[in-house]
Amino acid sequence: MKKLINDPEAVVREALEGVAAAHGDRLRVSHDPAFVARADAPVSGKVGILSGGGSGHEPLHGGFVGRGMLDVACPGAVFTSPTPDQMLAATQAVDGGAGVLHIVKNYTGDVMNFETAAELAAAEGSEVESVLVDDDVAVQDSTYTAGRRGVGATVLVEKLAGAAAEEGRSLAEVAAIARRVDEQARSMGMALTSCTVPHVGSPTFELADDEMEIGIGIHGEPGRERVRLEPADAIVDRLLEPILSDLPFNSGDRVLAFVNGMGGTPLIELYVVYRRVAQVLSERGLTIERNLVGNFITSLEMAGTSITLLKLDDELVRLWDAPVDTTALRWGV
Amino acid sequence: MKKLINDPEAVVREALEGVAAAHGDRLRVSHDPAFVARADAPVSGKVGILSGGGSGHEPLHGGFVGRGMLDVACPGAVFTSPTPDQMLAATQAVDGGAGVLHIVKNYTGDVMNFETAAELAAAEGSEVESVLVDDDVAVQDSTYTAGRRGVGATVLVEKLAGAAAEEGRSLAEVAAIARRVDEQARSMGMALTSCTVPHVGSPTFELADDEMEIGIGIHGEPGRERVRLEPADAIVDRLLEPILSDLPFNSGDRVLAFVNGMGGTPLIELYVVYRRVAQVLSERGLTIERNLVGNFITSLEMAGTSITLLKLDDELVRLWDAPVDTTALRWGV
Amino acid sequence: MSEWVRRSAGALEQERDRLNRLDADIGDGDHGANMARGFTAVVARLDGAAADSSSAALRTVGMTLLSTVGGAAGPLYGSLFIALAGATRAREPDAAVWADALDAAVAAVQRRGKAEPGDKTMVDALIPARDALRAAVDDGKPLAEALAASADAAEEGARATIPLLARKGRASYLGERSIGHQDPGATSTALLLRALAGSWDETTA
Amino acid sequence: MSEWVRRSAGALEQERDRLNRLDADIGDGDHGANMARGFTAVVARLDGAAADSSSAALRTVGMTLLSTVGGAAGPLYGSLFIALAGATRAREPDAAVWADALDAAVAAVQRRGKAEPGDKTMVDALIPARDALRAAVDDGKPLAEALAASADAAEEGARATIPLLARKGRASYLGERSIGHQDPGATSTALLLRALAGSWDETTA
Ligand SMILES: Nc1ncnc2c1ncn2[C@@H]1O[C@H](COP(=O)(O)OP(=O)(O)O)[C@@H](O)[C@H]1O
Ligand SMILES: Nc1ncnc2c1ncn2[C@@H]1O[C@H](COP(=O)(O)OP(=O)(O)O)[C@@H](O)[C@H]1O
Ligand SMILES: [Mg+2]
Ligand SMILES: [Mg+2]
Ligand SMILES: [Mg+2]
Ligand SMILES: [Mg+2]
Repeated sequence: MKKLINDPEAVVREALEGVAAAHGDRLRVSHDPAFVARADAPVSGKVGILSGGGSGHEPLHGGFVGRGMLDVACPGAVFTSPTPDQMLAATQAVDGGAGVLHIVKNYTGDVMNFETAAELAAAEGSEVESVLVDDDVAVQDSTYTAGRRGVGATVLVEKLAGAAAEEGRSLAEVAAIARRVDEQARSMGMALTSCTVPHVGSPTFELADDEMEIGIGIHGEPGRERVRLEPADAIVDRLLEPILSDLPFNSGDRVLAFVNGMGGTPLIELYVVYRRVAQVLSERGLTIERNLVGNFITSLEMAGTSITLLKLDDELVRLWDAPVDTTALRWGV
Repeated sequence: MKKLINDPEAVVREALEGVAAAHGDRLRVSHDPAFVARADAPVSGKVGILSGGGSGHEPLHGGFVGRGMLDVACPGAVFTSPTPDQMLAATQAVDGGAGVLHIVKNYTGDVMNFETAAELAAAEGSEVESVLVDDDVAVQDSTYTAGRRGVGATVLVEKLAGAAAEEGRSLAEVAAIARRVDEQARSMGMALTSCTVPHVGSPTFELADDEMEIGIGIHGEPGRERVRLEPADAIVDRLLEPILSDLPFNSGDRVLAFVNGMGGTPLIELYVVYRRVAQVLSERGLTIERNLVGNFITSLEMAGTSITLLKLDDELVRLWDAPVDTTALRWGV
Repeated sequence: MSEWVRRSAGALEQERDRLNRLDADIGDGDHGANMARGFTAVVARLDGAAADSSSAALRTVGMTLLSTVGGAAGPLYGSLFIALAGATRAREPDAAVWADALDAAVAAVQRRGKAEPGDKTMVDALIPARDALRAAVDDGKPLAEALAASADAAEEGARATIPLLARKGRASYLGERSIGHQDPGATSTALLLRALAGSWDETTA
Repeated sequence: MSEWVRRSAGALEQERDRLNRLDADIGDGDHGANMARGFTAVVARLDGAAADSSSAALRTVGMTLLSTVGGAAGPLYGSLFIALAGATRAREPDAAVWADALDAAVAAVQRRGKAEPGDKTMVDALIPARDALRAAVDDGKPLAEALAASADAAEEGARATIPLLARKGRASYLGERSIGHQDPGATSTALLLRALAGSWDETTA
């Protein structure tokens, strides 16, 4: 395992110390329990936005803490849901009296830990609403299973709910927007290589030199199928097809196209991917009104990409364009 | 070779098509010859800032085109200097009458191609000044060699010269600031893994599982020495020592600390690195007044990091804080 | 209790890599690390302050797991131990109490996780273990023997997850590809119950 | 000229990987790709429009290399061919003209790159090639034979770069570690001069 770390068990803590050292002017980092909050939290009268999940997906979530997006992020161990005590303390740290929205990616662990946290927070007097993100079309959606995973749409939910909260909307309104974003977004990802969890020390899965994994999650979970390596355009077509047909997206729709890198894929390749996304969507009669290209929700050093499409309306465009001031996403400020 | 590409020879062109599709609102992409310019270039009366070099270092340079930084970037083939015809056309595209600054990383190829371009541009009536960036302390500085490579400081020169140009300073003044930044900055990098140039198809060098390469450049050039893998803190100490002693940086100095990822290293590890940088500099009595942490000047998917320190003064702090509006670096706008 | 905890921690540390590997096959490869981290914390916590009673110790185990394990296993094992604590409050556990306690614990896990038998989760080790314990206690077997039977059943249940298709947790994303692998959570459950049987055996030997 | 260009392009395409590998050892591994890209463009350009004269063709080669090769080799080979074009202007090249032209070309390369003999660059192939050509022409050897001697000397010069420590170009960053590897640019120079000799041999055979 080749990583710039000191101790596999201390990676998250030491990274948080680095975040505190680098961004102490804008972020407040708590170590025990671990969370990263806006320096000016709680913002009185504003709905607090909390997100969290396993570490290893940086800049998600800590890189999205700041005005116009998250009030606080709870990092778990690498690829492991954070624990209820973190979410409880974080909820209380950002509750400005208007309640707190929990953004939860639909993984059994996250769901159960957040559920427990929400019960505890409610018992201690915080108003909490939870929104489940489950946009991954690689997974069959069924009530008999754990349901779809939350992947790329998480970034969009965080941005758009954050903007709504900043506008002074109520907890119920902000939650409704978050749910709308989740409902109107679909994603699918693929990996060229696996990644290595520091405290495991070896790659989560092995891929031959001429293979790729289609339909991966963001935790190095094996995907839907393993196939022969293909050119980028063919890969994009493979990812877009199930996304486009699931919602479905129709000719005339306005969309936000989000091409995400899994961590180990250079930006230059993500633009090769975006090129094809733009071609295909234009052929289908969709208008890309907004886009995002880069490494925003990653799986450590995994090489690969995910594509997320979100159906836009005027309100979502306005919320997307609203100022955001975080370390990883910043405009209008 | 596992990459999200279609054709190794077409990577740069297709990526530029992707950039044009994604950022056509803010960037103008020319394909033949290839350059990426601000949509509003030339800005009348403003010194034009041109930078360029081989591709594969994204977001450098195209990601830094925009108000407050570069007016235009010339991308070469992967890890290969661009050609004089590109620089000539780009110079003319951004010459608003106040002259154009060429920011050149000190590599034989870049230097010779830029020299040729500057001669051609001058012959066609553009006033051009060139600034050489050569901040890499891994390389012995001597007039008998090619001299030091330009690495991390390039990003800082681009930002600070860009800010000075935006303030309406003259070509000579902007060039003087760029040279001052280069003189006051030192860098050193290391790699955990090699990278694979698309049109080569196999890794530039091989590293055993327990080895790392110290003093690498940004082109997968082998470095100064190959040593056994060490914990992150020891690696940081190894990189900082030659940086601190070269200028030298002294107790009481105010610095900008830039922790850069080589492309394949997750952000979480870069913060582990930054943590140690902050510790060591504080022990040495240096004050980190500004910092930058992330993947900004990369070597494709190489895992590794580089550290750049820049001695600050009030003027450089002001220029650093000045608004910048590019796809990869954005604040104050 | 502290003997059980120490044995569990030892077994989990020893089987850490195997649990990680089982989880890598159908999940994200962290189950061994998660459980080892949790029980290391539990041992440290219990060593720090001796608990007044078995119930108090079990509660500390549950709360500690809840705040240190994370993932799916954290709240599930947290709930399990908190339920054990509830069922043993005010009475030091004998055979009948243990049987009732495991009943309550399994119910708590199912309440939190909504898994049914056959979903390829720890529930597939817990239910046979619970039933075997109840049967042995009903048969009047001594507690050590009853717990051993329970651990046997858990191991059997864990092995029986191999041919199952996962319908809960991270493994469910794999669909058909989850078949042919043993569930890591069922495996750690069997380890814990074997440690329990061993610690009782030791105590009473 | 077009025969030389075609042979050069063929040789570079064939030796592409070897040149890349040589460059990977002490540089960035792209020299073969750069040269192949450049000569592919040159062939396309010359095929498009037949040049009026050798000099015009050489100028097109130089300008095309300048705008397609990039890196260090682009301006250097660009200058080399542009200098050849200048020295052959208004006279179709015979032996004496070729000797003068190579003189001018080597000077142009040294002006642009500032490399001295022994710096482990293409100059270490060019200078022996230039000197051998001059000597053979002075001895009155036929052009085909003189060019063959020149190519021999270039190959010898390229091999002789192996023990040298690089002082120019990317390889200079390696210091001592550059010793023991053959310089890629000197190697491509030898390929080009061998192609030149071959094309002349063909023409006159
Ligand atoms: N809904 C559920 N009910 C019961 N057990 C579950 C459920 N979901 C997952 N598990 C158990 O949790 C185990 C995985 O735990 P772990 O790897 O620590 O968490 P995560 O899946 O979050 O990484 C699975 O092997 C399974 O036994
Ligand atoms: N200053 C110089 N003068 C002459 N030749 C040089 C000089 N610098 C580099 N070279 C030649 O260029 C070759 C490398 O070319 P290439 O790999 O295409 O460019 P780059 O080093 O920019 O990647 C070297 O092997 C060397 O022969
Ligand atoms: Mg996990
Ligand atoms: Mg090169
Ligand atoms: Mg797991
Ligand atoms: Mg090269």
